[in-house]
Amino acid sequence: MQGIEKSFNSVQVLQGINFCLEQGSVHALMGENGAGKSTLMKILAGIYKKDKGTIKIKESNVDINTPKQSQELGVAMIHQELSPIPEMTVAENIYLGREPGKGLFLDYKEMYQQTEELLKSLKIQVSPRAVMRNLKVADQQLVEIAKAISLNAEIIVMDEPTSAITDKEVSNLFEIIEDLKKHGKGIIYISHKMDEIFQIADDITVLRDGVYVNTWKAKDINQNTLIKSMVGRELTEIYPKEIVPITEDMLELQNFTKKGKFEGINFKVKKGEIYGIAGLVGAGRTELMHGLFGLDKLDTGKVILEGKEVEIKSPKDAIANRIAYVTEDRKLEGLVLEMSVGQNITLPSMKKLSKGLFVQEKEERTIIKEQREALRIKCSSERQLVKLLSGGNQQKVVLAKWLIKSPKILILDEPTRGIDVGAKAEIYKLMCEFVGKGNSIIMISSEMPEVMGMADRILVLSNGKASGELSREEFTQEHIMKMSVEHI
Amino acid sequence: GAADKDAKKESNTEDTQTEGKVKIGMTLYSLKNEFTVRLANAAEAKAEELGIELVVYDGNYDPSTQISQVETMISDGCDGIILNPQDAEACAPCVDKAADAGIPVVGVNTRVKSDKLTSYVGSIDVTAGEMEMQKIVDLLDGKGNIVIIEGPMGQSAQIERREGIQNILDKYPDIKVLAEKTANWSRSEGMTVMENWLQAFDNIDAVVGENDEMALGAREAIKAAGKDIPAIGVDGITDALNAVEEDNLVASIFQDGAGQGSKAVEVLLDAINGETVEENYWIDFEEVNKDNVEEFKQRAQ
Amino acid sequence: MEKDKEQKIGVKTFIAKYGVIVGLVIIMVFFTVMKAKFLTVENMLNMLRQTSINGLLAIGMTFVVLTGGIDLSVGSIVGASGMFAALVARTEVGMPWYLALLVGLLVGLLLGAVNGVIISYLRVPAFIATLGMLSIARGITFMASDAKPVPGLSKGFLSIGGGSVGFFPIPILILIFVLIICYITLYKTRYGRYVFATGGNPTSARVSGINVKLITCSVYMISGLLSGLAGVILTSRVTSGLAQSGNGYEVDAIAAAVIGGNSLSGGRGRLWGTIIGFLIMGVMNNGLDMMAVSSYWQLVIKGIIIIGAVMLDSLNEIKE
Amino acid sequence: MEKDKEQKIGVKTFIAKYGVIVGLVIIMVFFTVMKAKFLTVENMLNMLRQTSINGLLAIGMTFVVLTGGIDLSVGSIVGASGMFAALVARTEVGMPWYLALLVGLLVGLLLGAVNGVIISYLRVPAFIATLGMLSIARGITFMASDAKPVPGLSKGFLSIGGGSVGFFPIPILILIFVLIICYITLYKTRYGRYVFATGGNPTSARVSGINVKLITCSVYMISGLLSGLAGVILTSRVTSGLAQSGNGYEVDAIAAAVIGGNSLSGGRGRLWGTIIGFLIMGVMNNGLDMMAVSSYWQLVIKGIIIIGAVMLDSLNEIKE
Ligand SMILES: Nc1ncnc2c1ncn2[C@@H]1O[C@H](COP(=O)(O)OP(=O)(O)OP(=O)(O)O)[C@@H](O)[C@H]1O
Ligand SMILES: Nc1ncnc2c1ncn2[C@@H]1O[C@H](COP(=O)(O)OP(=O)(O)OP(=O)(O)O)[C@@H](O)[C@H]1O
Ligand SMILES: [Mg+2]
Ligand SMILES: [Mg+2]
Repeated sequence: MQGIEKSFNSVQVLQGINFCLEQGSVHALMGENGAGKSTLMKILAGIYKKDKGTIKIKESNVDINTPKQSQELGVAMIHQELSPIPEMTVAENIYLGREPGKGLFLDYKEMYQQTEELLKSLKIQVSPRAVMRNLKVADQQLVEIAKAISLNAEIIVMDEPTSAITDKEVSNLFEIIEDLKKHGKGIIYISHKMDEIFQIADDITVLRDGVYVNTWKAKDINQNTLIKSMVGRELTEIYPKEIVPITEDMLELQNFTKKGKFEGINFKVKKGEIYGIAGLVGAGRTELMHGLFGLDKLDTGKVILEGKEVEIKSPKDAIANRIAYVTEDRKLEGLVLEMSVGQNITLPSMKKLSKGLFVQEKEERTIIKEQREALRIKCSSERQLVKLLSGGNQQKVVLAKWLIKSPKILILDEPTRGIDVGAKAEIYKLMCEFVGKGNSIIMISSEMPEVMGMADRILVLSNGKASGELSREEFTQEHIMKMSVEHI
Repeated sequence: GAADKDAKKESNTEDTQTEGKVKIGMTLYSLKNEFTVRLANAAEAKAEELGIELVVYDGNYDPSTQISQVETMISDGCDGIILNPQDAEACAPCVDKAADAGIPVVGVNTRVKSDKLTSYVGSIDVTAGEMEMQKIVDLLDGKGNIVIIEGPMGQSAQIERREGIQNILDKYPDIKVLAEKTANWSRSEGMTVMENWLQAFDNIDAVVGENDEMALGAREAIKAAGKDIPAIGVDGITDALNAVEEDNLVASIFQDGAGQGSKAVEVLLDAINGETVEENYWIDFEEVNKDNVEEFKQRAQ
Repeated sequence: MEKDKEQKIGVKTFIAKYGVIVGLVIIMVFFTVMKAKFLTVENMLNMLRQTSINGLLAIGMTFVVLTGGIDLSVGSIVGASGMFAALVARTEVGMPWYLALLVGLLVGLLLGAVNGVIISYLRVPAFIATLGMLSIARGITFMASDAKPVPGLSKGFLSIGGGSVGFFPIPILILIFVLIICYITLYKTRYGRYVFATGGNPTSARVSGINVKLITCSVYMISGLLSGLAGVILTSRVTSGLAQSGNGYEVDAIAAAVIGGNSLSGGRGRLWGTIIGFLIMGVMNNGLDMMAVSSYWQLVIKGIIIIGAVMLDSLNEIKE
Repeated sequence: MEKDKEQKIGVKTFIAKYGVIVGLVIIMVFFTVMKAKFLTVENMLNMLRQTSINGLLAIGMTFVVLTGGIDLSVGSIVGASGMFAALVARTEVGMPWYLALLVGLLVGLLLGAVNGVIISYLRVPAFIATLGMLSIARGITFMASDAKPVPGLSKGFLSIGGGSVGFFPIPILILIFVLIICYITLYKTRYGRYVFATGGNPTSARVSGINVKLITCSVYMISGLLSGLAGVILTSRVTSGLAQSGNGYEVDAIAAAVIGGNSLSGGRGRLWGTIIGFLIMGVMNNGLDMMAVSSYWQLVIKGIIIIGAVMLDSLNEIKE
């Protein structure tokens, strides 16, 4: 790809990008949120049309206008944001557009059998007949990976393929990637996780604000230089964990149970504490938080807040008790995509921002501006629709909308999914500041280093049951892994 | 008990002249306007008086619904059927189906085009159109500009009334039709159309409505515009009688719905009982004007 | 104990999944109790024949609704295709019945294709495009006959809607035939998958190489074609071409599809649901007429039945 | 050069964003050219007065559509509230006009609330719930009057629809008043934000602490209330309570909202679009009547105008 340019509504997003992928190698594409990585790849996949530039595949100039053309040229892509077709089964999703069958007719048996084999070969434990809608984000992502691989393409683009899956599946994916490399395929890999990049990438290209920065061999560059070239400044520490005084109890959960999801969960979170919850995909962490936040009905369970029992029947009650919840799936649960950045940020705070029934627009604008600056949300204006933001910036919007509520307890469910290193560090810093004021955080994360780096204590869930609680000095990766599989 | 019932049913279908209560069905093209409701009520009153059971069906302005209802009546074991068709052509299968089942059908109000019809009680809508148009012609001395507000396009009453209007218009070339449009028998639509015409033309001399509702709507528009353009309608509904009395409508062409309803029941019962009935019982349209409106008001009570 | 529990769950999920069927059964039982003659072979055939036209429209509507669209023009297409078929089927024209049928089908297909092109290629929302067509097709129908009925249709043509094969009225046989074809198309062919995919997530469908525009266009053609067929049957049943026929039929067709559990936002739906949907409508109309409920009460009761039948379907969701 | 390009983009994005306005202007220019009397103050007031009823319904419909719902019952609610208001407003009853108005509004609000509860709390799809209500409310209206008109309304009541304040017909003033209130409600209050959020993503809205069910319920109450108001105005305008009145009005109301660019799938919409939408419908009806176009051609032309006006809106999307 050479000299690629692209603009949306006369806003330049890509400017003279050069990118070259060699056969049998993994080429990482790096850059901050909104740098234009996904856009560049969508041009390759035929979803967007480039304004300028040339694309060559195997030395010949190609013209890509539709996804179909791209596929025919041997390009497959795992999309960052595209969701599957929710009402269809896993197999139907994987074989969509190229279903096995004779003539017009489908051969379901064949389709399910092929899917089963495919999933088995990729060590993905999902039933081919499961309806996509009922799968968790993590499993949906695995299915997307399976789909891209099953296309048998020469070039596979992976746009943040590991944003929702846990370490076990990640290492599984890396094995697959190694295998693909051996078969001479080229892989373009986008991720914000540094350790992953250095583990598998051969080459690294960095984009910044839609401009090409440079390309290196992975072995010729170290993490700090890479981060510097991406962010444009030095980042000294990734996990800026500060020791703040941990005082009395803030929140206690007693005997939280929801049949089939989790059972008999008890824990206490103290003021000033970051309480981590770890576990494998589907351990029930998200469900547990849904229960706490009043999104789902519990079978049993008591919430004690600062020594007083409170009743939380709906998110409204939770918010009234100054609990905030940054959800796991920002598009489904976090944002109203058709609303502007500003309106999303102030949505839960409408009451505070209005006099009587009327919204105080001046006040609202001030708060939005503050948040945009504090979290460095990249958007053309506060009136831009949030759906047009890059994934990372969307996540920041979700954070912003809760931070202005000045909650006492912040629940973070996979808070840094899809967020660039720079922003991650900012978020961690914000977390520290937040607990420094005597507040508490409950953090769910599938990124082991993150939980271990940030949490004061970790509760490990396994198959809906608590396997135990670890304090900071007990944190080791092996320990947590072992507890995660205890009840399976 | 059950056997008893069966026996009764048999006597009903096999030999209707015996003691079993006669059951008849009646389908009207609609039960959602005053005229047909009046017709149905009269039929019900008559049926009660004669001691027979009458089931009334609402055809909902749809011939195929009416056919379905006739099918339902046949499988329900009716002894006779009164048909007030939405469409003169399309409701013919109603008659055929009943005839095949050996059940007499008496048409009412609109004559269905079928030679198997046992008898017909009513009038011909063409006459109504002729009468109202003639009245306007006389009023304008054979010269002037009119607008016509039509019923739902394609409905038998609309087609025939329009035909009658045209018959008279053909005779008076000095009467000019400025505009014509359907207002679907509706007062508010009639009002809207008239408002727009009043904006467009300042030379309208009279309004011919194919029914009273639309004519009354037109009159509201005319009055609101501070003008006085005469209008005429058909049916003789209560509001129209009042309007004629108050000089709001020139006249209305009265259709004796109640008379048609009760007569139809009588004729049908005769036919069921095997008596010979005439092919047509004409119940003519009558003009309601300021002079005779009192009499009609009493009849409508 | 264990088994007991399982069975309980079984009943619950059955109602959850098949709520509308339960609704239909309740309605039928009610009418049977109230009116012995309701549940006779004769009356059931009668009811099915009456419902066959709405059935055809509802099946076409199901395709449309699955892609997240809506087709308000089916009633007008019934009118137009029926009228043109009638013009050809007049005895004086002397054409065989199948030519008239073909004309009806072609008119339906053509009008449906116009809908499809306007919606998928010119990107006009389906509601607007088909509302426009509702008006345009009706206007054309009026012009074709000057709003007058077209009677005197040939014997062969009349038997399409009026004839029987043995015991079975032809309209019912046509309905069953169409149902089978559509079932296969939706569930056994690639095309059917693409219809679901287009409704479920058009972007993903497009990325998977599906020609989303073509699929979108095609469902309106299917709906148009079936409306054309319905128009021919209706015309044959009422033995003449009527300019107003089919007026307002779109509401019943959409209602049948939605009662059956097809989501108007697309992607989620089921053909069997549509069948239950139009059966509920048919049984309701037939049963209420048989019970001789007054026409005002019929309106009230129909409203309650429509809501009630669907409520059974959503009851389980409420619990969750 | 630079500037030239910018301006070009300006015109393009203007058409893109305000395509329907361009559509409205084109239609108005056309009628003005064809019929000089079209663009007079008098006729414009006439047109606005006629359109005020559809306008009120369309405004209510906008709230509903913004939440991703639909309200098919507005026409029947117009009928019911108009009828009950008429029963109270008869001179022989001797009640003041505002009591009759209140009765109309309350009937509308009540029926709307029933819709709302069935949809949001009993989870029946809006299409079905309001279709049921369409039928039920009409049935009740017929029962209330036995299909007979209710004439003889009091002077005060008649001036609601027929009176003027100075130059301005009262229905137009009511419409403008309602528009201002609704504009403020939608864009300046917290409630408005919640309506948009509920339509855009109910789950996110719920997580943000919004009582999504209550909001959903409330929009049907607004729609019902405005339908009640429209019913009172209509009844007053035609000077008697009519059981059939409002029949089929839902189609025009939805059409106005959709022509204006409100997406039926919710979350995306604009009140000014609705205004343009009902103005287009009003101008079209008025202009065609003034040109004395035949009933058949009116149908065809109306269809084309509806599609054409919206097509301008979607043209830019096609290019992309
Ligand atoms: N359809 C669109 N319309 C307008 N702007 C867009 C559109 N898609 C992307 N953008 C903008 O283009 C820029 C690049 O976005 P892109 O999604 O390529 O970023 P990214 O590098 O993938 O970021 P992330 O790491 O957060 O996924 C962003 O500023 C985004 O707001
Ligand atoms: N939409 C759903 N429908 C049915 N079952 C679900 C759904 N979402 C989750 N589950 C089930 O609930 C259990 C817990 O899922 P949950 O999402 O809470 O896990 P998690 O620990 O948060 O995992 P993740 O890391 O993916 O967020 C899983 O066993 C899963 O099968
Ligand atoms: Mg991206
Ligand atoms: Mg989770």
